[in-house]
Amino acid sequence: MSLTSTGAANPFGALSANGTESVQRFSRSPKPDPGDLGGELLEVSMGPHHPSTHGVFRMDVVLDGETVVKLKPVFGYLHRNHEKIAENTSYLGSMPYTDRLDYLCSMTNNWAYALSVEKLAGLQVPERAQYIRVITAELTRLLNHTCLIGFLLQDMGALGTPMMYAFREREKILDLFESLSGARMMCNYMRFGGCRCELPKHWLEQARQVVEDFPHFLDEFEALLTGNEILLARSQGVGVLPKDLAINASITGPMLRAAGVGYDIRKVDNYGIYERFEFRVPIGAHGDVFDRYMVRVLEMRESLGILRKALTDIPEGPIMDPKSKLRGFKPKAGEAYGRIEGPKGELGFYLISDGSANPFRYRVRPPSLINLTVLEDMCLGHNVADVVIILGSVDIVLGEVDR
Amino acid sequence: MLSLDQIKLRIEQAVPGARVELVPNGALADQASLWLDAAHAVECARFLRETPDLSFDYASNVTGVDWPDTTVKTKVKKVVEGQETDVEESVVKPGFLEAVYHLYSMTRKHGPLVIRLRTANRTDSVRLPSFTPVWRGAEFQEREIFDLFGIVFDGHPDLRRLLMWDGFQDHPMRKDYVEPDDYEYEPTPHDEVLEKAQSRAAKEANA
Amino acid sequence: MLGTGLIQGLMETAKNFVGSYHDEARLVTVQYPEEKIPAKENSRNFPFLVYDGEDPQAGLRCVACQICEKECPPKCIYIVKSKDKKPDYTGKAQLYPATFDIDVSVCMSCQICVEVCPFDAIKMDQVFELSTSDRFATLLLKKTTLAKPNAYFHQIHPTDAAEIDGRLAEEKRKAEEKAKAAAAAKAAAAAAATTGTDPKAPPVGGAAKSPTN
Amino acid sequence: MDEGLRNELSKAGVFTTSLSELYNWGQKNSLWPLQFGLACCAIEMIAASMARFDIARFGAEVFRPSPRQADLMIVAGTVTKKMAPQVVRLYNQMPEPKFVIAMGACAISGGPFKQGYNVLKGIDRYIPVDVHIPGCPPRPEALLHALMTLQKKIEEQSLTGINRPRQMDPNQTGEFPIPTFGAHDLEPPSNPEVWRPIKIDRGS
Repeated sequence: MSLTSTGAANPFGALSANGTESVQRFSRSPKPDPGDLGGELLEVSMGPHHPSTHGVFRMDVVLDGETVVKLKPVFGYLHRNHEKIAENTSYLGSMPYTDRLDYLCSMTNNWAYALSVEKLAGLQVPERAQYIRVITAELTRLLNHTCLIGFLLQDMGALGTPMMYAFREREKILDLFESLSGARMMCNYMRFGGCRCELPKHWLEQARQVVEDFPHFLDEFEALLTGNEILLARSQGVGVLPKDLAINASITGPMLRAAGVGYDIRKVDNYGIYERFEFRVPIGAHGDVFDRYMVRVLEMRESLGILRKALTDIPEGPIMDPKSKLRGFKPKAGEAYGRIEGPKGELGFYLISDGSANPFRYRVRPPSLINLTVLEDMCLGHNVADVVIILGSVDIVLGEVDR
Repeated sequence: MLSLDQIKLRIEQAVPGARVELVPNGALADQASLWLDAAHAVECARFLRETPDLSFDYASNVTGVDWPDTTVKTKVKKVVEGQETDVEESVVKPGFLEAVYHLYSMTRKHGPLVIRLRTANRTDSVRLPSFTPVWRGAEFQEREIFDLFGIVFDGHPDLRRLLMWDGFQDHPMRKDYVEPDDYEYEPTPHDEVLEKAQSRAAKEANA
Repeated sequence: MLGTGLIQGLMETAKNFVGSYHDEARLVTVQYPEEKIPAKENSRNFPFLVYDGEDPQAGLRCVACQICEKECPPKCIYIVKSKDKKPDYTGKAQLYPATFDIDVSVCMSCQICVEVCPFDAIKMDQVFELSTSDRFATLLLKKTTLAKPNAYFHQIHPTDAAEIDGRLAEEKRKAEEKAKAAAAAKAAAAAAATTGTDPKAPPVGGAAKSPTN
Repeated sequence: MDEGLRNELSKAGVFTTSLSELYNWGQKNSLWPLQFGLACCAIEMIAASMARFDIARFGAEVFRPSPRQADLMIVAGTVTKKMAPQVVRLYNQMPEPKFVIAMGACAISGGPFKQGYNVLKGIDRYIPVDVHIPGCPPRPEALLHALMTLQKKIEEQSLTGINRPRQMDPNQTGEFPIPTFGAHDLEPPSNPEVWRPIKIDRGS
């Protein structure tokens, strides 16, 4: 496990305070080949109602004893026709639907969509709104990663405890979102060319307080988990994703970085105002489930740094581009693809406008769906119990996988 | 990154016989796209991925677009019964299906390069070469296009419906798709739904 | 040493367990329904219609312009315009909604209706205790249930309400001044003409009477 | 036994109850939900079971992974047409007495996604729903409120007579036909036994 930064400004840095360099490695001794026992292959349909698949996801698994020899994901159990509905509604009308894509991270979904429409219509986002966007997006990243780790540990058999702690922390961030946007989960906060409403009184102080307390929680969380031998033994060497395959299969987000590729769209595209923040990009060395867990923990620590800076630097000023219109918004004909680094990977929106009030083509590039491309490759040869963990470490949300 | 014209030239030099066209973009000039002809598309794609200074190793977004038939009305002067009059003539421009690929480079960190493939029409000739052998990231997305738009990708290792069930027969993302009528209870009907609800009510009244 | 990580983790859970009896930060359970999380000022759930004055129907700010109906993403609003008109807060004769239904079994609480409303007539409520066993009878909210007084709006969104009241009062004042000026001009014109018509004829504006008022 | 006598007895430390009250009391306080999340609302359902809202205070924290051990199905999220047969099958597999809470707009009516071609316009087209919670997603407190509504409903049920619950009626089964995948839609698109929408006149 190493922590590097792809940005030239950031030197090679040491790991987090909890020093994951010292984490012991468990090696999995290869299972002795039992020889041909003459048994038959067993076909198991895991899901769509399965307690440990995150939602209504189904895998058709072929097992030889307990070993996976074939695995085909089956999608569509939450295919809600988001794209078709969006093509029949106005640009603004799709904004609340984006909340419901990856329903843990509504703020980043909003941002990705707003970014694409801003590219399409040539809108400029004022400074203050950019800061608000960064703050909400990084809070969303904290929220997503804590919950994911809770779910992952739930999948590993740690019933309840890590998830309880994760959700306790999540509620604090949700309270911030609710006092800002009015809703806990479905914020519908960003608009083309800015944000919907001004920060409420004392919001910044509350946010600072949450950010101040968060490292304490993260330390506790890591004390509970990172050194835990059961977690190490179950996650190290499991679900290894080679670097080349990760690139070729268009894997993005923490999963790609855990495989050892330093590609973070916040650094590459410098969208928003991310060039103003110094943060490092954690990169895994083994590409296994443990690295994916660790990359997320380290990413949270980097996000906290961004948040601290953004919460002090945020200027006063307008939060909407005066050119943007709420009603009768008709961008000129053309197309645009905008993408951001969502907590799960590259979230992109591809829009084709024909000059009318509704988009002609509206497409979401769902990171969780594409990250599942390599699920079979990662699971082959592992026990069926490991499949659940590997799936958990991919971090999928079905609302986004199936849309 | 090289400009699109340069890339176009490079492709034409490297892949003999390949036809490449520049498709302008009205909204965002730096996201204009290259149209590749289907016959040489896979070769071009390999070239784009493997040339070191291009190295588009990452197919980010793959999607379909349905361009339905359009009627273009033009005024034509015609001699009708010995008199020259303006007659409106409508010409049907045949529609087509399109697969759009957004390529980036992870090693060189540039992009996007937008490439498009087009089918001949929307009905019987809907085959395109699959890019899954070049970029595996296209696997599920091409399956999705097959499911929702009905483009058949030659060379795809596992071309099945992705989202809808196997016995489903329509391609719902096409613009002319008609969804099943299940608007029995519609307290707030609008536009199309209102029409549907009304026709249903009329049917029930007649029955 | 093998096992130290486990012991460390168990100590962490023990700390949390003990803390959950005395530590404020770990005592997070809200004893709903006896105790409720105080609603945030921006919280939103379902829309309601604001009315001024005493009469819920006569005082409705809604003028049935149907913008919210058109912009509502899931199309859960249904409005029928009235045939007659009644004066609004500035005294101008306006249409009013004969029917105004919101299907809360479809509503996605996105607040777009509130944003697009040019009359500040529709606002977001904070009531969420609407669970019911009869979907058809209770989840289609009618105009009568939707109408809530401005005082209630002040209670749940004080900042917003105060700002809107100020703006409306300003508009009303301007409208009245304008009406007065118009009346004065008319009276002057009438006096100048001295054609013998009744000078006490009602001035334009603010005179339309409707039976509901 | 009349109410007055019972009060007198309880003052004297003698508690009396009827069989049906005891039955209902037991049932309402140990509603074990099926661990069954479909979409966004499932996250709020999980949040309701976590420390802050703590559904355990209502005796409903034992989320069972198997339908055979569950009394309550919380349909939390959008039911798509592809998922609907599975939902009905899970419901059929639950033993009586069983209850259904339709949580959120999508489960009630298809909600914001009702215009979608793959979205079922309400789970009550195939299975009977006891409590509906509007909201998108409903707050965790709203789920708790729905649970209380359901408890009240159970409390009030009489075990005999015409309104007795389904499991007390030997002529009724708790199983409903499972729809199949058709070429364009589910077949049948709804179960007329369960789905009885009212007519609303919207003129022309």
